[in-house]
Amino acid sequence: MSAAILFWTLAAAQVMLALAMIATIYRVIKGPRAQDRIVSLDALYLNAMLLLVVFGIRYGTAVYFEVALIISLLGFVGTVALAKFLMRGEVIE
Amino acid sequence: MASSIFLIAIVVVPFIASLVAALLPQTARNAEAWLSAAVAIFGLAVTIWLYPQVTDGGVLRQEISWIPELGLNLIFRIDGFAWLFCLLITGVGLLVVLYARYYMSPKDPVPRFFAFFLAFMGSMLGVVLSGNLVQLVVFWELTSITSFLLIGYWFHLVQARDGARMALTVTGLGGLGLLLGMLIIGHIVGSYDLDIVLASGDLIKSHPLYVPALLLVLLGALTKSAQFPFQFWLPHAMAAPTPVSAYLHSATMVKAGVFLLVRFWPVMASTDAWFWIVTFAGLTTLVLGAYIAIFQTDLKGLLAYSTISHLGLITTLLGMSSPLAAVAAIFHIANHATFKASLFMAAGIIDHETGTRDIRKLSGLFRFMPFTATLAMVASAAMAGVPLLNGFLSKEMFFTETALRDANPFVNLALPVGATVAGMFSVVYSLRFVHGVFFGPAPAGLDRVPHEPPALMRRPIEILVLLCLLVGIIPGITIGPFLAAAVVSVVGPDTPYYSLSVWHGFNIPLAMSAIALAGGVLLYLALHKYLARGIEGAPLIGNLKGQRIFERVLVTISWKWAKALEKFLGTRRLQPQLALLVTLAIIAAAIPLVAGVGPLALPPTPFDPAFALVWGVGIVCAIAATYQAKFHRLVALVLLGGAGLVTCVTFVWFSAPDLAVTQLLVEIVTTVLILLGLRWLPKRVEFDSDDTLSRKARVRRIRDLGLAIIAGCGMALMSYAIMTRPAGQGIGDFFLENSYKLGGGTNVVNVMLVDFRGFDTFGEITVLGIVALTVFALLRRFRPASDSIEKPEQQRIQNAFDDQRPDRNSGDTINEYLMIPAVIMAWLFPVIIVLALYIFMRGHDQPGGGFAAGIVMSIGFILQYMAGGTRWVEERLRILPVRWIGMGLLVALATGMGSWLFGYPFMTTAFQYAEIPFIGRVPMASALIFDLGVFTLVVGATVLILIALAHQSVRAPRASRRPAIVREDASPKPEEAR
Amino acid sequence: MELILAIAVGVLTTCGVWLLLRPRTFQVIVGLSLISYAVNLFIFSMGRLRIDAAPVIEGGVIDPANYTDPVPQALVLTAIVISFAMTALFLVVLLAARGFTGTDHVDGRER
Amino acid sequence: MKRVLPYPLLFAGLLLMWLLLQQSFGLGHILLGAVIAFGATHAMAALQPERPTIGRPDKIIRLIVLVLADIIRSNLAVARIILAGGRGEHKSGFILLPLELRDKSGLAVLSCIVTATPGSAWLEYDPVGSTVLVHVLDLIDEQEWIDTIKHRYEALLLEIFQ
Amino acid sequence: MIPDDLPLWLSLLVGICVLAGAFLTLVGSIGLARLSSFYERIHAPTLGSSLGTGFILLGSVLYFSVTGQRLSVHEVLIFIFVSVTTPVTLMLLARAALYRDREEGAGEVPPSRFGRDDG
Amino acid sequence: MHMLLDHLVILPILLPLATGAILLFINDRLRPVKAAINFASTMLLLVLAILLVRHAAETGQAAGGAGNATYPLGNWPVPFGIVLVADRLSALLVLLAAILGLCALTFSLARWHAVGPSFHSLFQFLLMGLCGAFLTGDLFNLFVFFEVLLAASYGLALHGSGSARVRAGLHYIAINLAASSLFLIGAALIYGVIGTLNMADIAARVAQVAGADRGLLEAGAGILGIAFLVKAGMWPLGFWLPNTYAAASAPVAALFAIMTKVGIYAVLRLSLLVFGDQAGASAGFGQAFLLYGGMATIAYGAIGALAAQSTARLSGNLVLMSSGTLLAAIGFGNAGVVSGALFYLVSSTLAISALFLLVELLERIRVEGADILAVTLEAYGDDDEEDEVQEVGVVIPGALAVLGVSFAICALVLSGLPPLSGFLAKFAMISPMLNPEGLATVNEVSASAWWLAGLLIFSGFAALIALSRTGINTFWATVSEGPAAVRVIEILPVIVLLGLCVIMVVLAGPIMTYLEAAANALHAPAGYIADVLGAPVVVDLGGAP
Ligand code: NA
Ligand code: NA
Repeated sequence: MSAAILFWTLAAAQVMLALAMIATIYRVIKGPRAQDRIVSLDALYLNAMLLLVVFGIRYGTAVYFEVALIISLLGFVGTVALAKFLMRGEVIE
Repeated sequence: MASSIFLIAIVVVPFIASLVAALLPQTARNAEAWLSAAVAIFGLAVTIWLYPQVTDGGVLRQEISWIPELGLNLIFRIDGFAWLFCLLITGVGLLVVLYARYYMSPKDPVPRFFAFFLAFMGSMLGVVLSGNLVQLVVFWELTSITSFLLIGYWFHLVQARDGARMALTVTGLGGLGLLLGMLIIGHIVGSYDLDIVLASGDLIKSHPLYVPALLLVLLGALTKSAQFPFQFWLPHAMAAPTPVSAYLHSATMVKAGVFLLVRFWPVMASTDAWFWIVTFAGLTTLVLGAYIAIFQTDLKGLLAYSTISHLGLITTLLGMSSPLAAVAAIFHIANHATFKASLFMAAGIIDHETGTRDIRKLSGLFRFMPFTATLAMVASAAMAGVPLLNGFLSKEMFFTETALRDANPFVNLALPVGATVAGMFSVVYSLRFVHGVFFGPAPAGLDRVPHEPPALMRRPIEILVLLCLLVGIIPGITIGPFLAAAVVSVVGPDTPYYSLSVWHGFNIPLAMSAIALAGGVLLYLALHKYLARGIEGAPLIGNLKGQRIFERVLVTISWKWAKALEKFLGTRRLQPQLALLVTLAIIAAAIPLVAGVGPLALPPTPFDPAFALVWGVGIVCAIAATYQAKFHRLVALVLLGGAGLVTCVTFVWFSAPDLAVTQLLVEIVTTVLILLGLRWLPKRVEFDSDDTLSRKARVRRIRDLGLAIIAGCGMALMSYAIMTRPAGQGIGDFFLENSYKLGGGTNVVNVMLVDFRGFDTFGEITVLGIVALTVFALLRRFRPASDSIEKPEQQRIQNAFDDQRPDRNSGDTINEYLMIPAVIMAWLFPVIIVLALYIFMRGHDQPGGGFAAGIVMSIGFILQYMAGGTRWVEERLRILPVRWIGMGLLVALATGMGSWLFGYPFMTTAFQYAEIPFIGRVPMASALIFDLGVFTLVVGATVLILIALAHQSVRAPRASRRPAIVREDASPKPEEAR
Repeated sequence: MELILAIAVGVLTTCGVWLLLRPRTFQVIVGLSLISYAVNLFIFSMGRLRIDAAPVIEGGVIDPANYTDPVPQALVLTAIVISFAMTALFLVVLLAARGFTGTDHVDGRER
Repeated sequence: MKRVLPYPLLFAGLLLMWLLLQQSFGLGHILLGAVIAFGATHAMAALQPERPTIGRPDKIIRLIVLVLADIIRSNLAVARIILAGGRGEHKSGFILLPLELRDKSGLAVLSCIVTATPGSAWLEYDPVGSTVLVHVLDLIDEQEWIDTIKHRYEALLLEIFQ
Repeated sequence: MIPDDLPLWLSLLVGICVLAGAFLTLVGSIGLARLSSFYERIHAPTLGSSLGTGFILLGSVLYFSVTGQRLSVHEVLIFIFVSVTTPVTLMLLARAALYRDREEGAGEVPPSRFGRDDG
Repeated sequence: MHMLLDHLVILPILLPLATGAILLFINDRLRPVKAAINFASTMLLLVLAILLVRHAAETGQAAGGAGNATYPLGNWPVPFGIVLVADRLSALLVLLAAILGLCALTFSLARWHAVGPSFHSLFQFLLMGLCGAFLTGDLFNLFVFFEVLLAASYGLALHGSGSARVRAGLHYIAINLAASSLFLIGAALIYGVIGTLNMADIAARVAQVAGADRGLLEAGAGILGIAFLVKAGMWPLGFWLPNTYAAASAPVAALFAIMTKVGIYAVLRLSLLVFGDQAGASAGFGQAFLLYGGMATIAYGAIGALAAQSTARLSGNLVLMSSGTLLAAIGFGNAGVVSGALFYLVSSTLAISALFLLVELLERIRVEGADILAVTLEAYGDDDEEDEVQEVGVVIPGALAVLGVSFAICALVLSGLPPLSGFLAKFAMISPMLNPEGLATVNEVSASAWWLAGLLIFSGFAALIALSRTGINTFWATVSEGPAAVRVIEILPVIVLLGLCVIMVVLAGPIMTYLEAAANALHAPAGYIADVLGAPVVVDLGGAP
């Protein structure tokens, strides 16, 4: 019973996070400028990371933790590169 | 036994001598001649010595095993007919060598001449002595090739090149037809052994494949013997040195065609098909050749057409299929060889002495070279069929056969009339040759005063003419026995009686001869004025030039059509190629799938709305990325990242943590990578909207979209079909069961990667290393396009801004921009290193491993490059990525080879639990060392790729030499069409 | 869920193939990336879908039925690495080609 | 000491990170973690030889608590604005903030705090004038923001990074 | 799988934490979608990156600490990493936006200390 | 030494790998050292390959059967681990790769190896990929080795850079990337249906596949086949080939002559193994497609050869012709034809390889000094920061004659004219086509046999026309203005390759015996399956070392 409550609560949380991803992707598509899209991509990474954390709780396993950890530490690298490209026209000078 | 070894030696010795001749010095004219003469004498001697063995249908054979599986053994065999040919080849060959010694100029590269000549002689002997059909084809084609080389001997002359190529093309084609014909005969008979084939005449003639086989064999024979409609190449072969013409185009090579007809006469003749085709070709050639010969102005051209005509005579005889006709044919083969070779040599002498072969320029040479003139006149008489010369005898036999032939009325009329008319023509051209060259006033306008050639040069002609006379007068003694031997070996022991005597009384053939002679003289007188005008080409058919047609056809088919077809059937553009690839893949999958994909089941895994929503995002990303990829690259890249992220989530969802980690990391590196590249791509502005698209482009788009949708549906269908089917008993369970027990790790996927299927990983990291090296190599020579050399627009504006302000230095903007973020990024460096090592260490038991760790580590490096710039990082950190790559490979290799020391195969893992103080029981698998190699290589390769790209911005920009847009096709310069 | 993944594979393939057939090198490289996602998911799907069955075993007696098939995962890992390498290579080659020809058309010249 | 262990605090942090990752404080992990952290610290030293001076490490805890509290507060505030429809009531704007903090690492920490806290974002730091441009989502009282940043965070950071 | 004998308080607590975190993140993302200017939008994702992440990770810590019979605090690393890295992107992007707005002369953006480069 | 022989099967893979890795540590300035190591290693590879062929021939003879040497990697039992299998066919192809490698390498030492970095490593990696592809018995491992050799080939195709090379390389890479995706899809589908990756295991399980799954299995095989056929250059998938080969540097193109053969090998191996007689309802899958596709390729190659405007493109089209011939012969589905096809494979590969080397030397006859100019311009452009290329080797006298003879031999072999190996090869294919059950047996000739035989002969004629045109234009119509600078180490490889064609004629008997055994083994896959699935491991799984 208790397990079921948690399972479905987490499922609901996942739906919310997935909806959050949809909201983010809306901004990616809409823009209007590249920086809007890149901010949104960063947020998309964040949302996906949280989705995975919740997924781990929902199935009671820590196997997927490192995926979340890596997103949290390295997910920004891509967006930093994009941002720098926007500002300077090249990533590494 | 001994004699059969000599049989092989006759064929082999000329080839060996040919090699020797090729290696002699340029000036060794005499040595070359002696060598060649020795070879010919050797062949002649052996031939004569073998004579007793081939009389009365005797056959001598010697078999050498070659490829017995395919029924292809080397069989050398000689019978009476082959013997006669051997005699001609070696005998005439000897005389031609003697003649050539004097004919060839000291400036000519004689080694090449004699080498080719000897090789040709060997090939020709090979043809006549082959006892295996395939072997016969081998030597047959060798004669084509060597004669090609001989005709093209003076290759600086355009006629020589064209003549050689045409000869090769025509006879080569015939040879290929012959090959197929021989293969069919082999199929019919069940063997390629000539003796077996010769014993299977009824089988062959009654087989449904008889006609195709016949046609193909005839294709070979008629092209070689320059029979209608393939007669056109022979006159152009006259570009060859005259000794070559005397040998190849009178005595030997063109005779190979009729040799073949005679050879297969016993097993293929006397059918309607044979009669009609062979006789028609022969008779047409006979008349046509003789007619054209009359109007030739070139001596060698006249002789060449005369040769064609005489070969037509022989062919006609063979076509008639009667034994006596075959006898006549064989007889005429020998006679023609003697008088035609001598005539060619005489023509060569005239050419040599006067510098021209043009009948219009020549006249009255009798007074300058009476001996040669006499000899030529006798030989011409033989050619014209004057009594008491050998030509008369065989022509009489021919007339007899045509006159006695009793088939249908048309044939009964056409044959004798055609024969007589051709005989008349031959008298005309013989008269023209003799009268035009040797009589009349002294020639005017020659460069030199002609005189008799050296005696030794004339000697071969004397011998040949003597033979003409001897055979003509006393045939029974001179040629009789040899002819009999040859005839028996062809016609068989039941050869009907034939008489070689000169006088047979008054009969129809004699009348025909008389008509031909008298008519010929009258016709010559009638034509004299016309001929004196020296008009080139025969009336009525003069414009019908076989050569021109041939060349035009050849160029059209082999060049124009080929180019058009290649353009039609192929493409050099990438998009159609990829479209074809996709189309074919679709077809390859669709055919079996349509035949039966089985029923599709309902999905077994319960629906989860969150996952559906996530893929909603993924699909939007994919489609939008597709839409934006043309004009908004950055946006496409962002969206691609979104799709990759969703893929990563999918991997997590369905129990693949390792995949998720790897996918994610690769995604990040790829984004940075493509961004690094984006700087060098041209700015793209949206200019063509859909309504300005051409119709063609729109059709192409629709087609591509259709392909893409079909491919997508197919993939979806196949994937769904598999996923909804229960999995069978696969190999997966083994890995799950044994990963810990035998592999020493709990992360099954990692154990597979470093142990069970570690060899895959080995290959995979090699690929990564190779690509890194390639990228590095390519970028060392990288030249940006001219419009990308400048710094990016943003930097230019920002630098200009900095430069304008007195209180600012160039580069301040970037420093300010990055100051704070760079600090954070630098502090993350050690953190990322720790994370990389963590991921590496846990890989065997938990998601992670060498590859992921390596990528994490390189991301750590790249982040510093982005924060501080190339120079800043490289002042501080010294990375030698190529060494890392090498080290990674060697570590992995050494680990794998370690197991050899214990007698196990490559990459056999050893693992054990080691008690380490303070740490406790630790699994120590050698696979971990392998993984270390993976880690090292991945760091090296990834960093090398990224840094090599990044360095382009630092290097002094060098423009490409090329103009910005290459419009014309850069294909190599077109060369002339032939 | 199988249906969703199948559709995803289909869409990724469609987009990838469409881009693969476009004339601009950047389109092709994006197309190849999308195709590689599709192919990786496709290979992955060959092991059938299992939730909460990661092939990370816990020791003791192992019942393979509790875990997803590890083989496709190992294959996908190799495929990911190789496709990463090839993307890098293709990118550099297209840059070099663009440097030589001045255009980013795949044929090295505008039509 | 500095040569052997250039960044002691970083070393400690990395060791802690290692242990957290391993989820074990066993001796073996500590030893291994120490080795790894030591190596990583030296990598950092190679990259950035000049190191910040940390005067009062104890204040770090105080800073963290403070920031966490502010984050919770501002989260609610920003969530309210968004849920209200993002229209009308709020007025966003820029603030130019003079700073005394000069230490780059200190500035980095400050920028992280300002940006990570919903409602405020660090936009542009000018090293010459030592000012920072901050964007604020709900700019009712400019001075209040300046006070928050300058007195709550900067003061603490000035103590930490002496 | 979630064990069946999970205490109710735990499942409620974890559920609430996670839901709260997910809700905040969703609100942040909605803000990203709805806020009108770029400078406003960069505030939105920080909801998720700060408290949203915090709540969800707290749920994770609670859950794994109780069911796993030992303290599970490595989630704190995620929180730290997110808190440190998210600002980097935002700062860089905001600066780029600022630069571009000044280039285009968008009115509401404050000028650079050095004055706007009108050229 | 004994230990090495135990591991003979894997050594052709490991040796180039080790060499390639070690060469990475040597600076490019020490090129002679690199060259020496590379040469020694390739020589050693040749020795290993000869040992392998001998081993295959001897074991095959001794057991009277398959002659498959297996090598279970990691000591894992088949079909779980990856297993290497050396049978007569794979040993032969390894030998061919080693020969080509040695010749191309020797040629490259005169000039080309110095034109870009990492040449020697890439070269060795290509050899590794080739040997691996020929030796592996695992479908996915085959993919990996395909990628290894493709990656190395990309590197080598681009070696020296230059506009034409890079443009052709772009197409080459794009198409092969797409093909690699197909490979993965096909292999994955087969795994999805059958649940195993070992090729012998797949073959053993094919018959048991349920009828409802057969469509998927065959779709997988079809897609896989397309991936191979792209590599083999089948029409209409091979348009990239002439461009790429023409653009590549001479030694690289010479080595590439065997690259298409890898595709052929894969088709040959898998179609005959998986869809052999044991395959039940799927037996013979795809044969007709190969036959007609091969015939179309022959025709297209012949047309392309006639239309070619440069010797390099002519050579590329001859590669297509050769591929088409082999595909059609495989599709004909007769062991005798296949054994002839194997003879043809060896002969045409040697000759094409020699021709690619000759192409560059011929260019030098056309315009004196053009070679140096072309290389310099192509590779360096206006770049002055690179080292000057040192040209190595003694210039031979009488180059023109030697080149002429070499070209003539190439032309004879490639157009299938007597008396060289090309003729024997065509004969060895056509004779069994007309007599599928043996020469002495009475049988009908199928229509496809007529078409194919005719096409083979016709294509030879087309090649003759094209090659004689080129030869006449090169050697007869153009008078060189001086002695062509051809070095011994450049012409020697050509002579060796063509000499092998001559030797093939002399030793045709024993060679055909070997090939016939190889072809028969291919057409009776039960022996292979039994050998591989029963491959012994060193000890039982109970005690890992
Ligand atoms: Na037969
Ligand atoms: Na903020």
